[in-house]
Amino acid sequence: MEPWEEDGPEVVKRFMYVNRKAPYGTIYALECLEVVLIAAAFDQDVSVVFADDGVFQIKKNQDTTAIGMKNFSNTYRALDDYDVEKIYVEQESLDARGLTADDLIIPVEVLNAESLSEIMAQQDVVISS
Amino acid sequence: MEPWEEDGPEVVKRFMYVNRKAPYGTIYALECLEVVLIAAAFDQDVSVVFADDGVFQIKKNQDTTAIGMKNFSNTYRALDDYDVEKIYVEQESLDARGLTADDLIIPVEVLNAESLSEIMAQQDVVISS
Amino acid sequence: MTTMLHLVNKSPFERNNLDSCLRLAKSGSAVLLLEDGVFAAMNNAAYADAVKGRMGDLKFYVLGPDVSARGLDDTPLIDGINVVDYGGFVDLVAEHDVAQSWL
Amino acid sequence: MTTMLHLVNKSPFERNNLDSCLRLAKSGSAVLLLEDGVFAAMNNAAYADAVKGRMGDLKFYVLGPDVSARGLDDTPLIDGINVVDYGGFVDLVAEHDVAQSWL
Amino acid sequence: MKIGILVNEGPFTHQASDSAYRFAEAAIAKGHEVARVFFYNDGVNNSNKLSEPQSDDRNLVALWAALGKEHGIDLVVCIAAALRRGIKEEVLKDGFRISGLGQLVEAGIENDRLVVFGD
Amino acid sequence: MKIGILVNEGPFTHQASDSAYRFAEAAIAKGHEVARVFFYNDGVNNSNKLSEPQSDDRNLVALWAALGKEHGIDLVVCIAAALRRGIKEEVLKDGFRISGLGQLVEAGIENDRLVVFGD
Repeated sequence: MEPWEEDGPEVVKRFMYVNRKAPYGTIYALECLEVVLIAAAFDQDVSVVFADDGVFQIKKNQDTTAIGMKNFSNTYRALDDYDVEKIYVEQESLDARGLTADDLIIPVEVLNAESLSEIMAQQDVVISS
Repeated sequence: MEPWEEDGPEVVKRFMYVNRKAPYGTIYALECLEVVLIAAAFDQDVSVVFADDGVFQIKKNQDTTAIGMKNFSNTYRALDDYDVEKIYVEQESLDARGLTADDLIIPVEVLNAESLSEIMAQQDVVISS
Repeated sequence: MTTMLHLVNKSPFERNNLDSCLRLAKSGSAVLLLEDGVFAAMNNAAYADAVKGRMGDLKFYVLGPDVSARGLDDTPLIDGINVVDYGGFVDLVAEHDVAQSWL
Repeated sequence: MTTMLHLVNKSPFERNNLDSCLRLAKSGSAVLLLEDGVFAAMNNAAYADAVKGRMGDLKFYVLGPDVSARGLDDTPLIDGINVVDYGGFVDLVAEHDVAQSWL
Repeated sequence: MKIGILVNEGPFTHQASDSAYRFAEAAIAKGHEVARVFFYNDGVNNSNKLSEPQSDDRNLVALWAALGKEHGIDLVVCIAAALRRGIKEEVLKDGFRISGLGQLVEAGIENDRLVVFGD
Repeated sequence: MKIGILVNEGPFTHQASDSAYRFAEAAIAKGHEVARVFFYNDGVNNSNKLSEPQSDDRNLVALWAALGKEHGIDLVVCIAAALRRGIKEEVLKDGFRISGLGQLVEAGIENDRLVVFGD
């Protein structure tokens, strides 16, 4: 029996939220962030991944004035206040886009694909959007 | 002044409908076909293009029984009855998918990218979905 | 270590979902191709080599109902890819600890 | 022969829209990158070479509001791509005989 | 110049409706005529008057309706696409009307340009 | 086994809702328990009772409601996603309920598996 199959408040599962889409072009980035902020209240083990175009979600200097949409990039800074501290970015995704960790609005752990795949394989629930 | 800027019933524009998406995975194939069937009644010059995954829209032997969706592939055969006779398929798209004109449910004109781009550049209205 | 089932529902010709899945799926995982993802199972298509390159360390499955819907019952699939129906999809989900959708 | 404006609104990293546009756009056409399509204008990104390869015979434009929204005002764009706003987008549509969206 | 617009996606999920709206505004500001916007595919959802975004977010249904009213734009929702998706008169925002696909073809015929926004 | 389902797209435009429905049916037929289906993003549109597909097409709203009723599935529509998109009690199909995102996290905690269907 796995630990999370026991009843009781001590059940802790590892939840991973995987972001592969750019912000603004679609709403998935924003609505996934809304899930993560709620999830943080559940005392589970939460991690957030940014890979592929998902890395643009936390690109610095977003200015949405001229497209008339809400700039929600600062909300990622709140993840730390919500005790969401496991934030992973795939190195290969940054490289392909000519970006580095310095371009990102929050401190993250940059991992290569192989290391990231190890962490993905340790999750209990993976939610992607 | 271009010919279609004159008033009167003799105004004929060249309309091209470009299909780049596979059927069933999304509704765009079906809803584009619905437009083409309506458009045929307007006495305009209508052409239909299948490129990229759009070529799967007219793949033979579609059987949707097990996915519970309506198989609309036979409706493409009606294009001829509606006098929609300019049906183009891009050679490169077939090749990449290991398909040939024999795999298609209707007779089409297979063109390479260069020839297709010439025809695209002669249209007045291009509608893609 | 948990065992993982990766779900890929997009065409490899149109999007990068399968590329990312193949880059990040650990050896020993399973991959189920469904919806427009089934095009990755076509043996004579340009994408086949990418799948064949991982046949040694990943197990590949394809959803039969989506294969049939797209008219591919007459088209050769890559050798060694197992065709399953929705019941088989359910079994795969049950047999692996986690299902990850590559959206 | 009409003059064409091609609109590409999808990321070249995620989808094949720009690939298809570049394959099928006739020499002398214009291409406007908008929404997630603006990523194709990044000079230091892996996709830049595909765009640079057509700079000689296509004119490229990128929608500034979408560049700014995605935080790319601090990121080098490919030399020779013109940045326009929505008014410039309208002008491009008016100046070319046909606008073709690569959806 | 007369410019027609086709919107193929609903509000919020894709940027298509936002882009189309900004484009329409700019076209009008430049002195062009936007006589008709046709809403197809999930684009029909742009006419749902029940839409209630957060107070600090843009309300695309209201924006389209207001732009249409101010500039006399014919905002047409495709009936076939709308029926499937549950957009009917009872939820239709004032200023939109439900009609057939022929209105899209007409927009292609009668306008100097037709610009398509989608996914 | 207890299996939760997340549906991120509306009916018709993407196959996600169809695939999720066929999967849910098959899971139940195999003796598994599908206690909750959570509808997020455009998935909230699966609960719009005004949806009226052509008579020879499947009606996903009705199919979900019937499956839910027959097997006691909790069909939960995300309130934040629904408000934006104009899905409210007045158009909500019987058998669905509107609630918060916490219900999705709960589904992840309480089920042995969570399967996501989207675009």
